[in-house]
Amino acid sequence: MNLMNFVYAFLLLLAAFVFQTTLTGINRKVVARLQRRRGPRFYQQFIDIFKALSKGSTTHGWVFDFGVVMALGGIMATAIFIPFGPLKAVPAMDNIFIIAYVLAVGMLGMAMSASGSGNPWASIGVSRALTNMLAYDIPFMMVVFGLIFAFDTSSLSGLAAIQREGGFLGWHVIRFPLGGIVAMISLQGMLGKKPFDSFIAPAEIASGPMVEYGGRHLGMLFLLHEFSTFIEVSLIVHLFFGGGATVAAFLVKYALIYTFLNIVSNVLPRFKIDQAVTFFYKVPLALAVVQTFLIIVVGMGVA
Amino acid sequence: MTFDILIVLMFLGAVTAYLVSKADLKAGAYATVLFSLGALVLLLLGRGEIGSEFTILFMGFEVTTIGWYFSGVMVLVYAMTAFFNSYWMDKMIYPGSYNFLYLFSLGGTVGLFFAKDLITLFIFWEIVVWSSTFIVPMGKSRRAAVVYYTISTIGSMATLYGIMLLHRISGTLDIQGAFAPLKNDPVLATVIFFIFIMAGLTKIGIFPFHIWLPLAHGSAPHTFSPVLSGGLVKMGAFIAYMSVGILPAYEAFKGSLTVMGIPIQIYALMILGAVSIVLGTLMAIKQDDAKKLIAYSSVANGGYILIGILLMDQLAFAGSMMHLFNHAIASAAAFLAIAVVAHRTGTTKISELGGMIHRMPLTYLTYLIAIISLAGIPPMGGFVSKWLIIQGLADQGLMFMALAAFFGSIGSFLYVFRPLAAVFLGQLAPRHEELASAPLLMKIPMTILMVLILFFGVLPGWILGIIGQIQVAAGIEPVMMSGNSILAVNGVLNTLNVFMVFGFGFLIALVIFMLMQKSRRVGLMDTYTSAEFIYTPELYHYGSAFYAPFERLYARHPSVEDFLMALAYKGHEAGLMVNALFFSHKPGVTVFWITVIVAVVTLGGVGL
Amino acid sequence: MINPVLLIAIPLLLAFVSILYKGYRNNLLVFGALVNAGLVLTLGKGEYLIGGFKPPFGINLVLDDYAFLGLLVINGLFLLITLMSLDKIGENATVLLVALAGLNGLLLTGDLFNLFVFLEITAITAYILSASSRQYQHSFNYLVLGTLGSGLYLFGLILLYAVFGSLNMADLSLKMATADTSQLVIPSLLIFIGLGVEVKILPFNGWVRGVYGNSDSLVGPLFSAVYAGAMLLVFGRIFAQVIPLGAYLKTLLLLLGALTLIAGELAALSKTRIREILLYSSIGQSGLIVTLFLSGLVFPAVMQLFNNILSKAVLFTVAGQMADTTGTDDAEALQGAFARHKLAGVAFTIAGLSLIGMPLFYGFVSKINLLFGVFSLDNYWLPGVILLGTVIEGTYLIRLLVKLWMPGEEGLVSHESHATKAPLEIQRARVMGIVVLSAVLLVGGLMPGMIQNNLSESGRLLDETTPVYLFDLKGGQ
Amino acid sequence: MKKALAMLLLVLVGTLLFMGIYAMEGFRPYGEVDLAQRVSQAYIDKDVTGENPEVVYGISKDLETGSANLVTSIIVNYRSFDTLGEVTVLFLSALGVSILFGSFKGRLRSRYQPNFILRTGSKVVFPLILIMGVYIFIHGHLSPGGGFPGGSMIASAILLMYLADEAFRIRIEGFKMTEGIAGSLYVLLGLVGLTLAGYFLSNFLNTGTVGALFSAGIIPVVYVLVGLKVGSELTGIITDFLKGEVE
Amino acid sequence: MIQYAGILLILIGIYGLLTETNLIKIIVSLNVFELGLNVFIISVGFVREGVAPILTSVNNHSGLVFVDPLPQALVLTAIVIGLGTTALGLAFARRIYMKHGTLNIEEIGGGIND
Repeated sequence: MNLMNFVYAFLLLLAAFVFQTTLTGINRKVVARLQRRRGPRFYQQFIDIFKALSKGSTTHGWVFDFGVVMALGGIMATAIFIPFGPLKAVPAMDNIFIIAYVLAVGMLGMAMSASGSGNPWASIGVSRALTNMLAYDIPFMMVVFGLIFAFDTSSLSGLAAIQREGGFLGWHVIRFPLGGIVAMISLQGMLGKKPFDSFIAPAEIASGPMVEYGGRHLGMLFLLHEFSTFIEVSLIVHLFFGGGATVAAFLVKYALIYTFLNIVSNVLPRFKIDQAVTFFYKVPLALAVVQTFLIIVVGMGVA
Repeated sequence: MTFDILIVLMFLGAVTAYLVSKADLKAGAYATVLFSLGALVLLLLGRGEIGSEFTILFMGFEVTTIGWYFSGVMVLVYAMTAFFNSYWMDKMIYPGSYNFLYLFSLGGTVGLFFAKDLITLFIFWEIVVWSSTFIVPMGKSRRAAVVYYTISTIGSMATLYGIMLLHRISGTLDIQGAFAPLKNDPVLATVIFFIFIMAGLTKIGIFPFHIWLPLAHGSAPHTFSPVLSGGLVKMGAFIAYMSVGILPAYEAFKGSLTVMGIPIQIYALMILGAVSIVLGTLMAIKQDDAKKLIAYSSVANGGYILIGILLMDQLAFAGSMMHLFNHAIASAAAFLAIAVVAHRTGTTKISELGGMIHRMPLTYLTYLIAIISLAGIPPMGGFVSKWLIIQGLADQGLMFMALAAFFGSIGSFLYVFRPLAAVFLGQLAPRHEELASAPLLMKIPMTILMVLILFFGVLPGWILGIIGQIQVAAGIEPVMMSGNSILAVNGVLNTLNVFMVFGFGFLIALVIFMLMQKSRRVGLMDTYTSAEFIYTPELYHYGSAFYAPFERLYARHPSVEDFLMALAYKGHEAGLMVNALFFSHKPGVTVFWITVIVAVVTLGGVGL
Repeated sequence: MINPVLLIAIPLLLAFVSILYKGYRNNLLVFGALVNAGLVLTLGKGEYLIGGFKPPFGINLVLDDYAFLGLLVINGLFLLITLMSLDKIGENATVLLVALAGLNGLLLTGDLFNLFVFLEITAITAYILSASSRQYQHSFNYLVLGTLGSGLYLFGLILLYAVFGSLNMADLSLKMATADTSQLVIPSLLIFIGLGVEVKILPFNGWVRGVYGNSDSLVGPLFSAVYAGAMLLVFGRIFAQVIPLGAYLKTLLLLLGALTLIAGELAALSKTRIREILLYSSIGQSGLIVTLFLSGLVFPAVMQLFNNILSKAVLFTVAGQMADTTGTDDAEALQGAFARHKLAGVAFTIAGLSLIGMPLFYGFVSKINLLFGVFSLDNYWLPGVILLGTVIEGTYLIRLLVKLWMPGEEGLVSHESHATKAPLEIQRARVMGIVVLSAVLLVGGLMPGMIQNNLSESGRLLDETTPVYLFDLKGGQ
Repeated sequence: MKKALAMLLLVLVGTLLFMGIYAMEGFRPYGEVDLAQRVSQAYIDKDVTGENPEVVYGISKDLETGSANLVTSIIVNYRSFDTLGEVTVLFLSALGVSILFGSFKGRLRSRYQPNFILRTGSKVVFPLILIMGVYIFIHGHLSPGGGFPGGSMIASAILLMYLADEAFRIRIEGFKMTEGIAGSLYVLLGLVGLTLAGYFLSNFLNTGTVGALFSAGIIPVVYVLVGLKVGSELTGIITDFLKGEVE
Repeated sequence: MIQYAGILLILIGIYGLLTETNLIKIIVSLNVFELGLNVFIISVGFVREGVAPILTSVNNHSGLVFVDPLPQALVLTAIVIGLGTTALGLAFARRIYMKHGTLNIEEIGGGIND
């Protein structure tokens, strides 16, 4: 780790931010079209973020501020670990378990800050968010566990490279279709999109964790949201869709998957949180266990 | 020479602390601090004497690396917790005896880890059991002490049976020699393995022996819960290590049926470990008492430690050994933080508290760092050890263990966050507005523990070095380090880099935060209330039934506790039956039994 | 070389004299106990004839190490208990003097019929002492069962005489050793039942609950320690050294012993009154010791016996004192009783822990030894039963100790204000006595060698055929 | 029901005991006992300590025990220790009864008045019974009987007096004293033996000629003591039992 | 068949102990038991055509066939001991009667403190 790594990391962060925010803007338009609206301009998301950042706000004590900084910092640190296509800011640190756990720092900061506001809506939102996490993460981790066992590496780029050796058919989503399905469903949960968005349900619990935020706090949360989306979608691209030999390939795959999920999300209703847990433990977890069993015991799909 | 002084000093210290307490209670409590710190210093000084042997009275001792490591963990927890003792002197029913038993049990634990023969091991084991048994009821529950004692004794008696059986087979009690004949006798080795490890299972609190942890940890005096959870539970890990490492189980079970390359005997226990993880997590999520919550988290973490030790490999074993240390200091720190809250407010019920961060920020920070480590989030120590364990599991392909481990890991986010949100964050009740922050003497150990948790999360090299030596001594491949990187089969972890990247991200976020417009500070009640007017902070605090929708999913779970209680009641009933059948003031009853016995015996005897 | 018959003759003489000088009977009792305790230390081992007729024709007293140790402990305990509870003796001084003679006779005699006589003497003193609780139905029950038991003993004895033509233990054991064991089944069983009534083997011990459960601070320790100790030693003498048991009977009787152990401990578990808990614990311990004797493990059995009676003397003294001064011995009503009686509490705790077999106390030494012993017989179920018993015993004793030390409702921090208001008093003499006893238990645990060497000597002398398991940590054997 | 069950059980036990006892090979059938197999032959021959020629009534002298009554020789000489114990049992029993009734006053009233014959006859018979009792325990070594029957007779004389006279009272202290002194003397006699001959209760006096009144060493002495003791003890028991129910 | 009678008496005594509820009858049963035992003991010492073990001017030398004197001595002791316990047992019975007003054991409380 030298200074150049950090410069590189900063640039990658910037790129990720620009890309994901643009994509979000585009998707707002896509969704609008689906709903027979015109929708905002594709750069509207940038305007929203910067506007929020520039406004004044209220705070509820130091942990409210500290939590936001910790959340954004943690998420950005995680984003640095994610390979941007073939590009990596920090060598040999794209270990999936590291990413999974570093991601939690940001989540914890966010939750802490929200609870620190003293608003019960926020706490309810956090409690749902954590429950949701317990639901989607287990099936996902199980599938990942199978992959690691099969290919003896827990490096994202390593796993992606292995897929690319077999061309399109080598993608894990093809070789391990059950795992692919599980991963896509889990990703939906991670992104907090319908049907798994009960923790921010705006009409029900006043946007849950976000209820007390405004101004720079809210702007930072927007940033956080973009980065965490970037992390989560990239994970799936690397794990199941062959990553990216070039930055362009990576971004295309990324954009397609994200848009697909967004569209799916918009045609679905919302699960109650306990329904979400039950669903994840009934279907995806079972699929994940079957998939992992096939990988570990039968060796199916492993070259 | 250092270690015999150490052990003797602890027992003398116990007496000294008692006598000093008779003169002045506070001074007695300070004596416990001095003696336990002295023990820590002696341990560190004696590092070079590993391998030496000595005897005290009729007991033989040998200093091994693993013993040194374990006792280091134990003494550290005792020493840190001792700082708290003086604040509870006026609340204890027998403060002098508390100080006495505190150091006495410390002496017991230290002696235990250095035992050279099995009887010495057992002697110190039981010393710890009974001395801690008498501390627990000074807290909130007498029943807890009895349950604790009974479950511990079931374990230690089984182990004693194992010790005696070993002696019968091998003719020696020496730890190294006693297990020797088992290598070539898988059946016997299986029997010994299961019997001998019982004390370990009960002490770690592995399912179905976990029921004593929430009871005892939850209701012990606040200054002893950290020791129970952080320290004494680890004694069980030592026994578990002996059963796998010294037996050596893998060699003895070579011919056994295997599951994923693990002999079925060991796999069976790993399943228990996995059940403990899931069960501990689920139960911790629904607790309303912060101490019980941490106690159940100890159950879950005990599961990790057991699985890691049972694997006896390069990664998971190292992870487990390190987790032992990490969990010890993290759970001690968490309990200490709760102890501060209890000291100031008099309760540990989550639903009765809230907003403590505004009154005791350092305590909050201690708790935060402790639970981050407990949940295994970087950059704390707990992350390194959990990462190692999961890497080890992935290496072996133990998917169900991994499933439990993931569940425990994610589940821990839920339960560690709950006290954080409901005790430290949220609304501060008006009755708590005048609370003072933690006294100075309490701040010292909390700060030390915080620094240690963070330090070993960023630079785990020193500890992993010791663990490497332990692994070499146990005959397995040591965990590999290169610079600050831990090299696992499936990946590399450079904790320093993680920390630096994390710092970098934090810095950027901080810069963004600082650059933007300043915020206006408003009160906690000045929030969005859906247009309601609310004036009671207590009611405006989300503290009870935190995960209600999730808890509902397993509200009607079957409970092994109910089963064990039913079993205990059956014993009670059997006792009453004995009483009713045989004991009467009427001679006829006994005459009847005499006649029956004569009939039964002669019936068989006449024919012979 | 003092003739051990003096241990019987002197208290007996003093007993006869004491009815002539009623005012001095307590002094005579103390004098007798002191003289006996002193005499024990000067005894010379060997065989002593009564009337000058050589056995098997005359009666002889056998003073081997086994008897010597028994005499030492029994006389010592008797003295201590008498001194502790002088205020409770009242009219019973003469009875106690006779009891002392009877107990010594039990331990010394080498003749089966003479043993019967001493058994009856001791039993009758026990009936009379048990009546001091004024619960006569229990004394009556004890009397009927005791008499029936001794009757059965006599029945068995006469069968042995009919077959082997002798009453002398040594002579009989020689003759029986070569005899076909199947014809010994009935006599051995009858003798077992006879002694079983006194040593509290399970189905024969219906009297124990009423008698021990109403005992005061004199009778309780006396019965549970002195009487029980002597009776068990006699049992050991007969069944480990005189009568050889066939495999069939041995198995059944071992099962009965194990049943007594577990059933006694379970019954204790279900009780809340201290004396009841302790009496069932005594039953359990008797089962254990009997089992050991039947297995031929004389030395561990004696160790465990001493541990049991020393502990029980302490426990029953305190429990009796509680009942005497407060009118109840319910643990619930007496919670936190030791908060005001710390020294007595510590002695009680040490005795309790020693009884469980916790390290640092003598009980641990004996437990380890007996386990070594049982394992050496390649018996693998018995240690399991013994350890199960230990678990149960530990549970209720710890429950009791916790209750007596730490008052408080569940959910509240233990505090002295919850302690019992019962007017509990423990006299200084008793406190001193139990402190001495518990100190013995502590020293025995810390320096097992001291007591061990003496004990093992006796173990070796007892029966050359059974190997003696020394308490040696570095490798056993 | 209970009785039937008890009966059934006892029939079973009885059968098993019968079978068991008579299956013991060493257990000789009734009357077919060989005394040479037992220690008893030595008692008959009085040759426990040494080889004796045949003992002849009125001629043999200075034997190890001089009692013509072989049972007495066993009771008071060979197994005298048992007898000491036996006396102690009786002593204890009297003591126990007196402890139980010690605090009672008055006399138990009988429902029937003693009639004339009883009242008068008892006065005549009383000394005769006493003399008979004394005779029996003095001749214990020669003829059937001894200290116990003799003592019982003495006590029965007292009982007779109790029955005959409602106002009859004895001075219990005197009997207690007799009891204590006799008991002490018995033990002291044993201790004298220990001092003189080295054995407790040894027959240290000259045993004389078998069949003579003044023979058998200490046997008559012991029997006199036993007789007095038993007599006074049983008297004590009777007296205590007849005490009224007023505490 | 005195010997059989002895065993039978023993059994009858035990039967009484099993079934009787009256304290006095229990003691009587105990005495029957002891009596049976004594009879049995005596019978063990019987020698066919043996004479009573007393040297008299008629049976004047030890060479004769005597019955076994030892059981007779033992029985004497046993009788006296039986007498002692019976006396004590009756005393207890009287005490119980005074306290509870009944001799029926079923009507007497068996609890420890009553």
